[in-house]
Amino acid sequence: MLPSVSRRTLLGTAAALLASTALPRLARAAEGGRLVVAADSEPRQLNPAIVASNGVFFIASKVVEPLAEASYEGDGLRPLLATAWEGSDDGRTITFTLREGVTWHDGTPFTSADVAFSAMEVWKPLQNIGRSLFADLEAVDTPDDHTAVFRFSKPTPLQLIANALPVVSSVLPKHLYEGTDIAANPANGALVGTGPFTWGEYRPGEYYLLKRNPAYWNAGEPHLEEIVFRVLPDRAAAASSLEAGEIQLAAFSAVPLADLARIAGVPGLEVVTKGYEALTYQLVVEINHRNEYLRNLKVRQAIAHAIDKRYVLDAIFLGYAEEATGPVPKNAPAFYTGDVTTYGFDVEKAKALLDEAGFPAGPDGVRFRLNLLPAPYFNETRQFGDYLRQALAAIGIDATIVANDSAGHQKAVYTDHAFDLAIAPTVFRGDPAISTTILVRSGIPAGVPFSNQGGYVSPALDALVDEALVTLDPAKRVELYDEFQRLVTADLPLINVADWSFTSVASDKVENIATNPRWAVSNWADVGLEE
Amino acid sequence: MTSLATCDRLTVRYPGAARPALADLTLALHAGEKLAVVGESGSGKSTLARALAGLLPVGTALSGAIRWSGPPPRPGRDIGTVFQDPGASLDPLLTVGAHLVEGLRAPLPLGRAEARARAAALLARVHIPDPERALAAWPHQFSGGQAQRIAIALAIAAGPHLLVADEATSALDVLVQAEIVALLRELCRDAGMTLLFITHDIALAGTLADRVAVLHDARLVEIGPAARLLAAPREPYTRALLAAQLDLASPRLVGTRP
Amino acid sequence: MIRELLRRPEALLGGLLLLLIAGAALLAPVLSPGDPLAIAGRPLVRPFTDPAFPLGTDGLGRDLLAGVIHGVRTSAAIGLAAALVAVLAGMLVGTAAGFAGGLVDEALMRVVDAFQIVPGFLLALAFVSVTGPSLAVVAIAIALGAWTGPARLSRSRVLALREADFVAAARVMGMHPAEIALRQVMPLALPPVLAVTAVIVAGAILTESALSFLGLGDPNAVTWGGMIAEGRNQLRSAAYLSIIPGIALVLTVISIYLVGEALTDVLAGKRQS
Amino acid sequence: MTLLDARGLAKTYPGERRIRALDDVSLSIAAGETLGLIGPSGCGKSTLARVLARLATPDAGSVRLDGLDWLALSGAGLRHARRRLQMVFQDPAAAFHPRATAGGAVADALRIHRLVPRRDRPEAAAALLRQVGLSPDLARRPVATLSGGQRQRVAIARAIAPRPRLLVLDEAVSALDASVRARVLDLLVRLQAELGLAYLFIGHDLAVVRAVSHRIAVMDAGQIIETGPAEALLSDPGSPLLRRLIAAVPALHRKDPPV
Amino acid sequence: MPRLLRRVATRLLGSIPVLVIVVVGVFLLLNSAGGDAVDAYLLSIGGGDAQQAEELRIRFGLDQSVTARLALTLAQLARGDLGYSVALNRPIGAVIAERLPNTLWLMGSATALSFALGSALGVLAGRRPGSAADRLLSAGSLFLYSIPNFWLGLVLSVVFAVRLRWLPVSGIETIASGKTGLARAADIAQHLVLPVSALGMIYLALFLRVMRAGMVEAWGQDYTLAARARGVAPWRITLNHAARNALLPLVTMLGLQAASMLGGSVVIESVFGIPGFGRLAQEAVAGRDGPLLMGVILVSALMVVAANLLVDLAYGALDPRVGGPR
Repeated sequence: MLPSVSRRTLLGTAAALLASTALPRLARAAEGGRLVVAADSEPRQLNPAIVASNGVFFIASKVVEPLAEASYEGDGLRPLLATAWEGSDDGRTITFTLREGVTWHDGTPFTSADVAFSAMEVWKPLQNIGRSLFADLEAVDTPDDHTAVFRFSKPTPLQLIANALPVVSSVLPKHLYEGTDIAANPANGALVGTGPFTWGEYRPGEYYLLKRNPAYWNAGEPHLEEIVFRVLPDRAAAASSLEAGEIQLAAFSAVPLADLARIAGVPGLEVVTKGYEALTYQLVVEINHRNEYLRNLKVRQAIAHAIDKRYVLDAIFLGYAEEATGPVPKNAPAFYTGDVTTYGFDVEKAKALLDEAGFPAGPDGVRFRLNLLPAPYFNETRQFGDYLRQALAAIGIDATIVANDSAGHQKAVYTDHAFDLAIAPTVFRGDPAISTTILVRSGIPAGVPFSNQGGYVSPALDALVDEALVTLDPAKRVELYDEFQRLVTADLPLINVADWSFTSVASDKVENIATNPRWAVSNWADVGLEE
Repeated sequence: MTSLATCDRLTVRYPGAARPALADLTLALHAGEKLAVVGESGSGKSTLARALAGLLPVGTALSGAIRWSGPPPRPGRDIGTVFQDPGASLDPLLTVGAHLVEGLRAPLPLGRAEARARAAALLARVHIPDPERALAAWPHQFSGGQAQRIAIALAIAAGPHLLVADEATSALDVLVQAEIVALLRELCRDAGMTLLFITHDIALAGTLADRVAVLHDARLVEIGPAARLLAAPREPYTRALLAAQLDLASPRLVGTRP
Repeated sequence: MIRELLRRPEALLGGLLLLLIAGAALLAPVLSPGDPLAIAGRPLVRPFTDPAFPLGTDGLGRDLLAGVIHGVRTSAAIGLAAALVAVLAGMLVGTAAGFAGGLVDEALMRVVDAFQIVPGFLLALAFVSVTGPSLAVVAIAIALGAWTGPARLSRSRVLALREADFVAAARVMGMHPAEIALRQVMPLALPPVLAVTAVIVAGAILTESALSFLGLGDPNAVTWGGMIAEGRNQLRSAAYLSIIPGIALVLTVISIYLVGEALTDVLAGKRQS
Repeated sequence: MTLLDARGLAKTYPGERRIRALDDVSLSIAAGETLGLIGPSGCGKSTLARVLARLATPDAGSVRLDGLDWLALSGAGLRHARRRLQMVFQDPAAAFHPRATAGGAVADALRIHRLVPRRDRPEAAAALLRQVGLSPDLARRPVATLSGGQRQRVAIARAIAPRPRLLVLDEAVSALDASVRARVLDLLVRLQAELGLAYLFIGHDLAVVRAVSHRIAVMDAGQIIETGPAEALLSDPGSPLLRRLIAAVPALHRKDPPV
Repeated sequence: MPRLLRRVATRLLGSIPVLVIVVVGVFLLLNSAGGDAVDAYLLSIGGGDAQQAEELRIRFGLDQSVTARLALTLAQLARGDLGYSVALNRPIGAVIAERLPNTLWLMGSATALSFALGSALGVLAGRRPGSAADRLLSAGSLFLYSIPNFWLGLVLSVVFAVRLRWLPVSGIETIASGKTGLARAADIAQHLVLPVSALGMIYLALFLRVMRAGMVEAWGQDYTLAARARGVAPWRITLNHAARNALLPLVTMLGLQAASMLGGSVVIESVFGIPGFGRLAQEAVAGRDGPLLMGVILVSALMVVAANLLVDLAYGALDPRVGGPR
């Protein structure tokens, strides 16, 4: 349970203490060893302060740390480089107290100047999420080496910033980046951070090698000597490699769902479904409201009724997912409400709605035709595309699947708007303000992936989203987002089908898996490998 | 005169063929003679050569008998064969020397060096200029006549007592043809070889052979001493064949002026 | 010619197989009505366990038999279309180059060279990725890599035929060059190109399956390569998902080869006699 | 009357060795005359035939044929003029389209030069076949199924169809068996008399060339080394080559004259 | 030797216009694509805003006109510079230099294996056409020839790598093993067994068939008959005459298949997770990395040109009728 964060909550060493005593296996974690992990992609650049994405974090989070990490304990955050944070009453300043005795991998001490530099020079101007989150950040004051005061031009909810910390706050060493072209800095390729592991080697197409940081600030960690990320873009290869003992861990569902049941039975391997709670993906049917049929609410409702969510969960996600009721997943209990309009699987009702809408079936049983663009990045989105095509056929909508590769899909949907229906896997980032609202807010320029490109405009919804953005009181924010969920489910600018997360398959020799809700993209300081 | 081989009611039928290529052929080949077998295309003359040389394709039906005076001859050792197209009967990828060494060592127990020495001598025997250089050369570097000389050298390498020349001069220019005929004559004279000379040119047969056999439609039409056969053919077919043949003494078909 | 073909046991086997496959392609809507991509039942029914799904179902509960039967259509459509495009384009360019000679020939052959030195599969991969997979695009992509063979073949045939005595005879007779090209040379340049068509069809089917395997097949049609790729994720737990379409693919290709080879032999035999 | 007059023909084949196939060749043929051309293989005989038949272009030289500047013609003009000179090739199998029928091949020649109205063409073709000693029943037969002699007769019928003045016979009887050859030679001689044709008779067999030629030209290494009336030339050969050619002809020494 | 050098130089110069056609063609193809490198990049990082996209386009040089970029590309290539990969953020030359050896190993081994085995079995089949061995080998080769290589790869990897655990599942060598010298070579060899088998099998079948056909052709030639007439032993005629002549079309085939083999390795690299050219090409296309794909295709084409040149030289050495003085 994640209790809502109070604006004045002070997180201190107590939380960290709690975390360490609450995990009894930590003390037993074996020392040394090399953990070989499957990695499915090689990010173009690995700097997590510039690119806040799971693909980057997966590798980079072990080297470069954020101010705080998500946690199952306490209020949901575990201090890392910041030990405490406090917002002012007017919502215009947030004060971070920074950890002392931390050094960069090159030996330079970590100070508030690094945080100020990262915030003003990297997160705000360069980072994909920070650009909007920190748009109102005016300056970062550094009264001393271990205090950083963020000053905003508009009231900014501490709750929002705190929720975003694990994602947006990776700190870079100012002394290596200052005065350089940050995006082209060589340290982006050979990361320098404060994390439990130091950069080792990168063989493109083959592996990344990280090595133990003997001077890590949390004495006694990390336990592993080395982590090797082995590049295995092919998911079937990951499963085989696990079975053959060539790798010990495959995270992010690198093992296909369909193979999980079998692999769970392989001696020496275990399937772990925990550790991704803060990395929820939402299976969304994006709707182009420029389409004459889809502009009609009854048609959207009919489509919602035509989808058998139960079946989708069972057949496509094999049970490793949750039915979605609205734009906020159940995994975010702080914001989730079940009090929304729901659409049960009801083909007859769907047909009736379409009849009402004035789209009767033609002689061939077809009411109208649409094209359908499933995002190609996940097996599940493609399979759901196959399913949706069938489900639509059942109510007389003939959908043609248009397959593009990733870049083509991005261009077609988010730049050219050349779609009727699209299927997207969007990420819920812990706070609606930095994730799901962007899918319905109007006025977003073309070319922005995972944003409202369907041409949906609802002044009421826009006003609500904008208000929540500057609302400081957490309880009030939650209320506003409850209303947001109700509005979205009633008017269906898009249809949320399922919320899913990932699984890991690991050798049972790997210790301390899934110790936090962002485990795969956290620093793995506590992970051990049994001999 | 001893006979080297006798064909006794020899009938040969190729696999899948409707009619026999040789039918009921009885003929004796005398030791030391030069026998020419003459016939037009499809008469069976090449089949006779291949039957005697033991080169009929697998699956050929053979009835009647070929009787040899001695033990059955071994190809290459006892019988040498020369074919029509000298360009095609030499392996384009082997040097002339390699051909000769291989040809010599197949029937004879020779070392490589010994074979090579003999090879040069053989080339000289068939009047190839500069035999040492020729040994290192490739078949395509020789003219048709030269290549046929090399083929003859290969055929006589092991000193066979029978040389089968299957249309060995037909593909050659008239001038070269005359040279090759002269060479064959010389070789038979010097080595006492028996020659079976297959040709469609009855005049040529007459100038070279001791005896001439005329084949027509898979059958033997007439056989006899060359001079007699050309001068006084007994069979109408032979007569017709001769009549069609022109030489410089034949009457011209046109006048001196148009 | 048919009788000649029937005399060969391999050709007979291939012919029967091909007939069976063609039958399946033609009768697919009857044999397995409805959308083969439809979810028909429980997922992962094993083959030969449920009479409703003789070959079982896949992870989404789609009928494997329906997939295999309809996959024939995709394979056949793409194989034939790609071969048609490749052979037509190749012959057009090849004959043009052969007849025109000179600079035109030189330029056309450099284009042929360019297509020939680029790995065809790489080209197809790039083309389909960039254009977006549909049956037509896949067919064209495959043809991009396959047309150079027919082009070279028809050019060399035309060049050889141009030097043939009967062409010289036609010229001496005063025949118009266009008539020589179209009536005398073209009909003879055709058979050797047609003889390799079977190989091109088979190759196109294999290429299509490889493209589908890499996720570049038309998502609106069943393809064997796509089925294999999907089954690949369950290779250990449900190998039949990949094995069954794989076998269908192998049988189809082998039957085309068998018939094509027999045809080539017979055609060659005809030419020689 | 001179029908064909070639002056200074030259042709060199490109390539590494630049073979001079024709080196300043001049010759003339009178109407109704047979000029025999003999020489060893590779001497340039066939190149000369191809140049005269406008199948190859000479590097230099001029040809007048039947009053025309033969080498200056091109395009449609050449195609029409071609009826004056026809050619018969060595290999009768290769000289026909593999699917041609005997009648069709002859009819084609008639069609091209629009000599006979369309509906009369089969009749005319049959007549031509008869003229070369073939049964008109063969008209529908594919040429490929005919014997070598029959094929060469069809080739001759096709060649005389446009009523030419000159036939170039390039080794036209060399591939035939002796008995067939003799009959084809008879045919050629008869047609010459009937149609007033002139022949350029190219061969490598001196006995054959001598039998049918009024005059003989001897060619060696791209040059014509001597020319003269057949009998006179053979009885008094001027060149060593001709002497060797004469010597190479096997004599039959037959007693009784041939039938 | 200058003669040889001149031939090599002529061939290479002659291929320049062809390579230019390739470059322009690939460039235009990629430009007709939906989505560019920025789209691909933004997707990979989970999104960004419109202004960021603009900035990135300028940074990647995608703001210039098509013709300007084509001219730039050609000029760059003319200097021997393959350019910079926006998707991988590294110089393309370096990337290619890294991947090339893996693909060369894969292709080279597959070629060697299929050529050696294919020709040997082809001799066996063509030794006596129509014999039981011939029928068996011919049917077997036809079967192999019909198997899609990726499918074969899957089956092989399940059986030998996953089930039996005899061989590694994927990769080109044990990662970060620190092995050097012979140990590393052995490691790589072990990793190559399955992919090479999967890739080489179809060519083995092809080479077997070509070899057999060449043998059959040779048996119809006078020189084999003449060798028989000379009493040369049958095995000697088979090897020294028939097989040697049949090898010529096989060598030609080797050159013709170079491009196809490179294409086949794309799929095999994907099946066996080998970081080679094929995978690089896929990454380039996915990342809309025009220059990278151009580099891959251009270097592939150069490899094919080189392979054909080698084949030509080999042919010249094998066949005295070409190349040597006539």
